[in-house]
Amino acid sequence: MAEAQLDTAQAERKLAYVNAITEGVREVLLEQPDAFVAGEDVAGAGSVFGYYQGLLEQFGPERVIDTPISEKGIMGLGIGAAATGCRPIIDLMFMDFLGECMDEVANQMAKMRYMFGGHAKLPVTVLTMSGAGMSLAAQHSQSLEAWLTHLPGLKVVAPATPYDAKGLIISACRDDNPVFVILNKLSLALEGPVPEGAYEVPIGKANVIREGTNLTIIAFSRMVHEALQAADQLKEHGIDAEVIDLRSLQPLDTDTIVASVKKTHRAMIVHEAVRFGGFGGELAAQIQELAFDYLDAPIGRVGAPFSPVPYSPSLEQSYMPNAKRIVAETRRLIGI
Amino acid sequence: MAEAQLDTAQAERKLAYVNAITEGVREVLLEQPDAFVAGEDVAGAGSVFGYYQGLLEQFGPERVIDTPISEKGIMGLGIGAAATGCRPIIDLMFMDFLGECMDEVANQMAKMRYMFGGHAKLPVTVLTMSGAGMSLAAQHSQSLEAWLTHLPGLKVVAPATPYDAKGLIISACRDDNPVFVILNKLSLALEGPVPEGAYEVPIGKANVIREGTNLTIIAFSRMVHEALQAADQLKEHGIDAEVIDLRSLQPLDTDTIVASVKKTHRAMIVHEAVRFGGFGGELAAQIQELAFDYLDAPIGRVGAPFSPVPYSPSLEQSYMPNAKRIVAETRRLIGI
Amino acid sequence: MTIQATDAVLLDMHERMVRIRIFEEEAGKLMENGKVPGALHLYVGQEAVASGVMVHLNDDDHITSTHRGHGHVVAKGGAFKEMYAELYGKADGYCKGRGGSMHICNMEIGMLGANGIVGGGIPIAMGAAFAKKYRKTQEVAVSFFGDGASNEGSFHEAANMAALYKLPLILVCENNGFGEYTRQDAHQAIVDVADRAAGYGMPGVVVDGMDAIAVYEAAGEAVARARKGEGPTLLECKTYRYYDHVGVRGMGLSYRTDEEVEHWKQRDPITMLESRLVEQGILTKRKITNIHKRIREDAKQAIEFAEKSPLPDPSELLDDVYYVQA
Amino acid sequence: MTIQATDAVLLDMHERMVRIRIFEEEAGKLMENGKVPGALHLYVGQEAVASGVMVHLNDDDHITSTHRGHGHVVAKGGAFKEMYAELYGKADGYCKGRGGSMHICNMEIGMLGANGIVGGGIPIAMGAAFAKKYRKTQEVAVSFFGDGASNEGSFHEAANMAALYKLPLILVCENNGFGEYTRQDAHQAIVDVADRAAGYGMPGVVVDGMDAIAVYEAAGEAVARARKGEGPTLLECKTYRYYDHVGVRGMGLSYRTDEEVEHWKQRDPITMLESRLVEQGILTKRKITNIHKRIREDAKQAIEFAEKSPLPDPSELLDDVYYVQA
Ligand SMILES: Cc1ncc(C[n+]2csc(CCOP(=O)(O)OP(=O)(O)O)c2C)c(N)n1
Ligand SMILES: Cc1ncc(C[n+]2csc(CCOP(=O)(O)OP(=O)(O)O)c2C)c(N)n1
Ligand SMILES: [Mg+2]
Ligand SMILES: [Mg+2]
Repeated sequence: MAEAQLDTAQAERKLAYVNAITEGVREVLLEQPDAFVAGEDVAGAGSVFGYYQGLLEQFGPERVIDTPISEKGIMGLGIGAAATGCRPIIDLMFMDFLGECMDEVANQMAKMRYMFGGHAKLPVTVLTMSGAGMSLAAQHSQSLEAWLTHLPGLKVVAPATPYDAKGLIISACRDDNPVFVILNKLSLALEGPVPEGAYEVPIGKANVIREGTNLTIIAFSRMVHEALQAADQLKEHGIDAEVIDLRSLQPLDTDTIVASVKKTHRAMIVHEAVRFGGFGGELAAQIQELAFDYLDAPIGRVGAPFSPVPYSPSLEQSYMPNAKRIVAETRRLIGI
Repeated sequence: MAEAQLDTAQAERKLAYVNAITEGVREVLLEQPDAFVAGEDVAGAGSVFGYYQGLLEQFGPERVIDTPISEKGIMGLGIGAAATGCRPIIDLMFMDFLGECMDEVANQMAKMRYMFGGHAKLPVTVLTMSGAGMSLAAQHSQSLEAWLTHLPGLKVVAPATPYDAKGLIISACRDDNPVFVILNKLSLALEGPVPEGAYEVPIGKANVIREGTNLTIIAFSRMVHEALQAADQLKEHGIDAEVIDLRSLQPLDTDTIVASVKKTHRAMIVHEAVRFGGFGGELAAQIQELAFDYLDAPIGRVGAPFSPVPYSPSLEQSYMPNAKRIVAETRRLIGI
Repeated sequence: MTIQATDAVLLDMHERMVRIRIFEEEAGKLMENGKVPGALHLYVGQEAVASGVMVHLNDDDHITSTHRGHGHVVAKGGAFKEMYAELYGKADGYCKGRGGSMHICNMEIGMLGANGIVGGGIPIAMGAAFAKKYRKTQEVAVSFFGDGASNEGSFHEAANMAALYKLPLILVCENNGFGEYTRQDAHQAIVDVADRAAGYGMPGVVVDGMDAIAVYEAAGEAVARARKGEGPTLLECKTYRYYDHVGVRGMGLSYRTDEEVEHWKQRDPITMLESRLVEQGILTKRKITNIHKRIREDAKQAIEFAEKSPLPDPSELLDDVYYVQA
Repeated sequence: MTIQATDAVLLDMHERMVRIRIFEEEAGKLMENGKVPGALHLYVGQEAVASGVMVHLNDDDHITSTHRGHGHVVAKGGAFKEMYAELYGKADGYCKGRGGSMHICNMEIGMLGANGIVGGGIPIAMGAAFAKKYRKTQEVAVSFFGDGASNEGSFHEAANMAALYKLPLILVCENNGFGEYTRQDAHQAIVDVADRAAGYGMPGVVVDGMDAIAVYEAAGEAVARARKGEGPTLLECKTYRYYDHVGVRGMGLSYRTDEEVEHWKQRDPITMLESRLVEQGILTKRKITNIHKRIREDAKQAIEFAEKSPLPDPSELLDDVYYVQA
């Protein structure tokens, strides 16, 4: 069912995001004998988030592998094995741990093919968990996609729904390039339709999930749901917002974004990461360049304020972007 | 001579960028007994770039310390020593090696004060070398400031001139926060006026180094000189460009940038880093938001294309942003 | 030439151990009852390690800790009130509610912070030890970390540098047999983490981490060595955590047997020390009961304090990102 | 139960060593004459290591290398033409001019790349070894790295994992006494890097890296062990680089004495092997001269090839960032 154009509406069965991840990985392990999962507590525990549970039993310890707490080693394992014929699925438990293996990611994984003049192929997929909201504080709550999207050689996707989580994992693992699949911890229990069997969600295609006429809200990962809520609320203020779920950050579906903004004349970008220096800057820069004459208002950006993620619920709640802030920021920028 | 408002024109003496770095560090070691320099080959060799030469002889091996090749260890040394009363100057030989110590930088150094509720002070300065142009290929030529500017808790400066190199190093080392001083390897031989003795270049203040009326070029580090050349060339096309040398990326002197763009109505951002996901995105996003009604053309961005830095001179030359590309991109955007 | 624990030291260690035990039991209850947010990694079972090491330290000796950090804070002299308040995410917490369980710290007593990054504290402690040598003090730094952390590059780099510079650092590996749910033999092919010491050129010592006196003696030698300028020691303490990796019952995985847990509880560090104290006539059973009662009461009051402490005001969200000159 | 080097093996090693020596001498000249850009880290002096290990390997055995990688590429069977072309940054280079000296590779002969990051190749070789075991082959992976690299976290993490999973990996530490300009005793407090092996649960072996036969024997055991599924070995080869850290004369620093260099040259690996070959009647002096001449001629022709090869076309700048399905 490669490149299936399954209509989400068709899929009757509902599944939680966490289980959609499991299914995606299971499909890959079923179809690709050279694929295996390696990471900290992925086998016996089935990941601390539970999304590999059952895979050890189904595929055995040779294909679902617990590793030491050695992120450089784990990432190196993925790179070396991918360069020599395997298709590793590497689990980086929390995205916050990227710092521990950023050399392997940035200087080896992303660049190897290019530095080698095209004489290497690296079909490695990294699954990692981002996001705040569980009082896990500054070192277990970050959204660091901006580090990755700045790295030629990597692909980066960030599913917002169970459907996309499964489909993007399958696409990522079938891709012959390194792909980061950024998951979101507050979304784990989120339910949505998920077809059985293998299907792909194309990497590089954004999804217009709500049509609208006079504002484009661009979001990804969990912020998509906040954007949808904001769109509902904005209706009361006479704003009919289109919502784009990017799904893929690299490659970026600039065409879909620009076409929408040319139609709506306004854009609001939302991500959970710190606003300053975040991926939203790239989006805003591209939009203003490519749709300059169409813009009726400055492009807005909603992101986290410029601080580490705080622990206390009272602070964390006011730290995280949400529908309310999207609405407020939209109203401020548009002046209504 | 704190916060000296030394006029660069006053300073007769010329010094190369590499020697200005040495002088900056020397002044700090002279004035601060708790300051020391630690890094790979900083003592015996005086750095592979030569900018610590003479310091070992002057200050002895207790204050100029060669370390093992252990970037995590070195950064940890800086953090731990800073938190307990020293004022370390840490040398990270190539900025490309950030990946080896990104956890220490992002999760410890940047966040410690905040996570500890303000009960820690980290007066640590990191000197590191960025930039391409010497055929050092993908792992020794990068400009990765965008990883750092996205991290609340860090300050980030990038001097373009010998004067600023010395002054910003002194300001950085007197600051009680972690500061990254991003140096540039192609600039090492660049000469410019440098006063004797200690002086500060304020962190967070941009420098309007060329006044102009109908375009603002915003650059930092070596690209400032390309921007100046471009400004000269643009004159022939009827464009009178103002050039801003940011000097400090975090904190960012938004006021100076926005005031200039409101005056010139056009902006062109230049950095050596990969354009996609680079710091230019943040700049463009802020400018279009804060000067929306003043813009007569889309904000342009010149940066490196989306690939690792290539080795071959023929490729590297066409990879690196330069005056010619700034001119071409300006003309394309403005339509002249 | 072992350092003998005096009666006063035994009492001191006992006090610290009971304080840790009670702090953690109450913290576990708070978590189970949904009173505190986030993730707590409880130290129960490992009390002898923190206490046996910490009795050798002064406030100007620095330690770094781990995600399982409460025990180290308590043993270093942390106050229940500010600790519970921090777990609650309250304004009176040690970190004003910004850090929580995994970042709890107290610079005044030389507690350089728990750390959410496995191995993250080790290079920092090495840096603190470097500063101590640089400033020509007699102070030492101690880094606590787990068996799992000994596989991180940060351990390796910091250990090598500590040995190279002969820093006053004690690397205390609390080998509780697991990194999360992964048993030691599934994360390293060695039995004694202390075997790694030789590869750096420092002594490696294995000690029974359930026996406070054994820890005290071994740590005493390591600390003395460090104070004398003779360099670092890797001290491995074999121990066990009674509760799950996170919280009390955690994810409910069956990665170890009840028998195994019971087996270790037979050698409970507090019970063992108390037997010794009674045997030697240093304490009576009744006095021991009173100590527990007093500390339980402390905890109760501290929890009340934490309950009443206000949540941090969102207007302060951006404070303390940077140091700002007053 | 050492593996004895046959005459054919001795000749093979000799050929590889002379090829490395001549390749590097010519490369050094090119750099001094400004013919090639960037930074070359020459391997001269260390030839016995690459050659003594590589004679045990087949094309499907993988190696990773370092910034000082030419010797490994040559010994693994790399062609002078494509190698010089790469140093020139030409289109016919192994990496089409994109990688240069520090990233030279050849996947067809199992050469997984030089690496500009010190220690960067070690986890990658471990990953290759993992794949070999996963695919149930008899192949091995070898990672070459320096004494300086043994202080990087990447060494530690990869070594631990290799031992844990009993991977067919040989960790070859070429201890040339320096990391750049820093002497070994200024970067680690140990003399033998091999002492680190015990801390991972693998054998550590020290061998005279100037003696090709000694390297051959020790590597043979390590490779045999790996092929039999008995796990990794840390093989430390004591060696020396004749030229500066970078290029021939480098920065002109006085970090070592001429006497020291001369002392090592007394035990030149090629001279020593050639004496042996002559003694044993395997080669005559004249044949040796001819071998050198032939290889020098090869180098000359390859350099001409590289000179003539076109520079890569800037229009290809963005090719190969990603794999694109044909
Ligand atoms: C760099 C990093 N990797 C992984 C984790 C997730 N994690 C938290 S605790 C833990 C286990 C640590 O084991 P150990 O060091 O033995 O300490 P213990 O929990 O047994 O006290 C892991 C893997 C982390 N916090 N940081
Ligand atoms: C991560 C990293 N840190 C530092 C460097 C700079 N550097 C290049 S070679 C080198 C010395 C390496 O020493 P060693 O591993 O002993 O290899 P040798 O040069 O002696 O062959 C250093 C520090 C680097 N390339 N990568
Ligand atoms: Mg443990
Ligand atoms: Mg060396």
